Order: sequence, then C-alpha cells, then structure tokens
Amino acid sequence: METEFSGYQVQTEYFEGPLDLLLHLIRKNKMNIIEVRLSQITNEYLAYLEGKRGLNPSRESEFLMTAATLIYIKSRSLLPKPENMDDDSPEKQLIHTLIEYEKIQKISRMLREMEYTELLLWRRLEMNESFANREYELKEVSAFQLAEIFFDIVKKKEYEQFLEIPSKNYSIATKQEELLALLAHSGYLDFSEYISKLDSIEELVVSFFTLLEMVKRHLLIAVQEQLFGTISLYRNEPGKLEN
Amino acid sequence: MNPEALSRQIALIEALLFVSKEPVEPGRIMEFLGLDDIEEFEKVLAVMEKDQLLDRPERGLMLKRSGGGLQLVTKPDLHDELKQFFTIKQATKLTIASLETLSIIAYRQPATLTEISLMRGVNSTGPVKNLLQKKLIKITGRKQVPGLPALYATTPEFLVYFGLNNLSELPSLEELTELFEEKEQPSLFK
Amino acid sequence: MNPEALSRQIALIEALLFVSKEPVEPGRIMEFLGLDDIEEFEKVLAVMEKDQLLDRPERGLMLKRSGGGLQLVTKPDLHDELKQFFTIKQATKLTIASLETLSIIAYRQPATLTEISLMRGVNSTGPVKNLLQKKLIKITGRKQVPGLPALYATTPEFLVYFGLNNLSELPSLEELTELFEEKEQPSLFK
Repeated sequence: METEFSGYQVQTEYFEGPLDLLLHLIRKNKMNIIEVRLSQITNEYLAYLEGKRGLNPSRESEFLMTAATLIYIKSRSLLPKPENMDDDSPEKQLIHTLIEYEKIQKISRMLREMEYTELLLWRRLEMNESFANREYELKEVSAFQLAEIFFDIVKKKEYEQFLEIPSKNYSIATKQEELLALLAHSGYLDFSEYISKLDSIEELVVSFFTLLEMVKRHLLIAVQEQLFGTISLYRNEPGKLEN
Repeated sequence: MNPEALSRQIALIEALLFVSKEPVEPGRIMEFLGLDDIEEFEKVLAVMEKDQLLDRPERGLMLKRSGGGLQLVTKPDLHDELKQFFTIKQATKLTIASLETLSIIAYRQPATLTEISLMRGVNSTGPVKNLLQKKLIKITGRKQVPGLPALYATTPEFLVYFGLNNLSELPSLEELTELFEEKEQPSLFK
Repeated sequence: MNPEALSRQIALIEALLFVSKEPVEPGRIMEFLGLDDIEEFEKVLAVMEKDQLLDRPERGLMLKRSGGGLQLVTKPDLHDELKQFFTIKQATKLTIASLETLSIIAYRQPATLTEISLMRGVNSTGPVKNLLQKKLIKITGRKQVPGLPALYATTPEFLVYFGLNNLSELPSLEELTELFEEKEQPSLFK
C-alpha cells in the first residue's frame, strides 16, 4: 500500500498549504471531518507553525492567515455558547473548504497514478523538437504563448534599460513613511501582494514589524474580508469601520 | 477483406502513426483507407494490435488510444531500459501543487485563478503558469465579473498526458470516493 | 543466443529507434544490449530486418543506416499514400521571428515596421511580409509622421487561428506579469 502511492508521496516533503496541514491533523487525531471541532486542533496547528516542521516555505503568509482564522474560531468557541453554529460561521466555512480540499487530494492521487501509467509509454519525438529549431507550429500556438512571447520582448527591453539598484538601508521610520505614502495614494494595501514585491529578507522583516507596529498604534487597520482572502490594510480614519 | 489488402492496410496504419507526432483521429485514418464501417476498421486494428504487436515478444511497440486518437507507443515493460538508454529523464512529473490545480480545473472547468486559489487555500499563480506552459490547460475566455478574470480549461494535451480519450472518462467524485475508500487510506505524509 | 533473448533485443532496438528522432550509433546500441561482437549485432539486425520488417507485408517500417547510425523509416512503397495523408492537413509553420512580430502587432496595434524593428532589435521586413501573405495582419492606415509609414493590425483570420473571439480575450499584460513574475516568497520564519 505504501509503495502504490509512492509517486505522490515522494514530492510531499512538506505541507502544500494550510488546508493540507489541517487535514493531516484531523486524520492524525482520527477525527471525522464533518464533525471536527477546529478549536481542538488549533494548538497543534500553531505548534507546527512554530516548529516550522514540513511547511512549504513559500506559503507562509497563507499558513499565518489560517492561523489567525483558527485563533478567531477558538476565541469564539470560548465565548458564552452561541446557540447554533450558523452556516456562514468561519468554522463552517473552513470545514466546507476542507471537505472540498479532501476531494481535490483524491483527484490528485488518481491523476498521479494515471500519470505514472502513461509515463511508462514512450512516444516519438518527445525531445522537444519545436524548441530545438526555434519554430512553433502555428496549429499548436495558443494565445497564451503569443502573449508569452510578447512578454519576453517587453522584459528584454526593460532589462536593457535597467540600472543596478543601490542597496538600501531600511528603518522602521522610513518604512512607515513609505507605507503611509502608498496608502495615501491607493487607499489600501494588499498585504501578501506587498510583501511579495519586496526585494530582500531584510526589507521584508523591517516592513513586517513596521506594519505590526502601525496596527498596534492604531495607525492602520488590517482587514481580512473573506476566509482565505488576502489581508487588506487601511489607514485608520475616523468612522472608517463603523458601519 | 483479402489477406493482402489487410496487410497493406496494417502497414499503412503503422507507417502513418509512426510519422505522426500526435494521436491521429480514427475518422481520418478510415477516410484514408477508404473504410466506411467503423466495425471493419476495429477489426483491422484488432488484428494489428494482437497479431502484430502485443503477441509478438520481438515487437517493442503497441497501439494506444488517447486524446481522441490512435498512437504508437513503446510497451510499458521496456520503460526501465529506455530510461537508461536515453538517460535524460523522459518527462518531469507534475508537482503536487500542479496536480491539485489541474484536479480543480479538470472537474470545475472553466475555473478562474481566484477560485483555484480559494479551493486550495494557497495562491496558485505558480502552478497555473506551469500548466499553461506545459499546455495542459489553456485560457478559454473571461468570466463576466469585475476584472474579467481569465477562465482556464483543460486541453487535448491534458487528455493525452493522462491517457484519456475525453473528459467523460474521468471518474465521477462518487466513483472516486469508492475507489479510495475500499483501500486503506494511505498516508500522504511522512 | 536463445530465441527469447533475441526477441527481447529486437524489441528493444525497435523501441529505442522508434523513440529517437535521429539516427542512433550502432556502438551505443551494442553497449546498451551488452554485445561486444559487431558480427553478433549484425546478426540480430539481419533477423530483425528480414523476418520482422522487409519480408512482412503488414509492416510499414524498415531499417535504414544513415548519418553513421541506424534509423527506422517508412517503406518506400508507402511514400505516395503517406504524402497524400500528410499534405491534406499539413500545418503551416510560423517562425519565431514571425511570432515575435505578430505578438508586437497584437498587443501594440496599430504598429509601424520601425516600431516593430525597434522592439525586436532586428529589421522585421521579412516577418511582416510573411504575416501579410498569411493574412494574419493587414495595413489599417498610415501614421501621420514623415514618410507616412504603414500601420499594421491583426485580421479576423488572426482571431480564428488563435481561437479567440475578440482581441480582448488576449491575456492582459497584468495577468502575464502576475503569472511570470511570481518570485519565491520570502520566508517569514528564518
């Protein structure tokens, strides 16, 4: 049984994302996914995050966002009993997403097996001939490839005009000014988009602490508009969140 | 059909499948051979497959139906030796992220990037790009919602890659559950 | 050599020649099959060629020695039929130069030859001519600058070729940027 799905396993060196980790914890605790109380596995989830065991390193912001959701769910469960968990409670929504994700994992496993069977069969001319002679067959070119080609041209152009960026020193004070300027310009900031555009770990760390500091001092409001949605940051203006 | 004509037809099928890079639609071959009757064509194929390919240990090839067409491929039991001979890995396997993304697109098509990312719980830009480059998915249009996001669907190459003739050959979710619940749930994790 | 081993060797030779698109050096095959003796190898080939290919009217292939190597090719007497089969639907090929030119026109239309040449960094007269002949682009007017250069834009045929309903279905540059520029996410946990 182990070897049968080895193809799928080999590449699972880490959890693909928060859902993957949650499903693992549910299975590990032999819980039924339909009836699972997410508040009960919140601590384990957080322990994983702290230990960084087997987490996909490029997915940390998503792991963190789900951690925030779990903490929220847990805090709700500690409140005086709400009569019923209504259908759009964050817990219900997350469980629904988990059920769907479990199906995706099943399909993936099936596709992996099909892929394995097919990869045993060799076809002719698989050596990427079209790239070797730099010719595409018109029939096979999609609009996407055309766009890709144009994109390459534009990139090449940009690169030619690109000058080396001098390395910067980041400080919380300058970062804060920069963020406020950005917010003044566009009104809000998409958290994951913003951090994905940063050049260095150093800048990322400084930015992250600056944001935390600004939220703490009520200069910013962080809002996650939907489960798994990105976190948006707004300037804290009077009346902003009152409706 | 007399034996000579049959031999000639089999030889022609072999030659044209040999030359074609992609699966060839049965209809085109029938037209080419001057056959109207699908059953007659199936008989020719059956003779070719059984007598000429599968039952002959000295043959290295077999017939394969996928992507709505016929294709010549090597026999699976030669895989290890071929891999060794060509040293280059024949094809890179898809990552889990790509497989998950593809699962959603295959069962939900057409689907947007946002829908995919929501279902997976992680941003899926990377795997979508990867699948586009591998031609396993394509943009089929735009969703009529703000931002007009691109809608992704599977391609004929997707069928070929997974050895399917058409999308309806994918098991339904119910069938899948049965498929996996009969077995002991294998652990996906170390 | 016992008949079974011989069969297996012939099957392997067939499979690897089938997969290779170029002639394969006999030395490589011998090494692969574990044969030291060229005469023994020649015997295997002779059996394969005579019993399996030439003398079998139901086979469409034969062995060919060329370019210092062995190759599987179709039998010459099938030439006419194969030519007929493959010319019916021979795909036109666009060179990479034409594709680059076309991509610029598609996204920047209308564009002049000078603009195209500047973006590509090479004179693009050839590909523009080629695309005009293929009716994928047309002249839509003249730019009101000295010399009144022709302005090129895509045609309805362009849409058909690329399976688009209208130009707005081309992936936007923003979407592409998103798809192509996803960097490795920096780690928060280091």
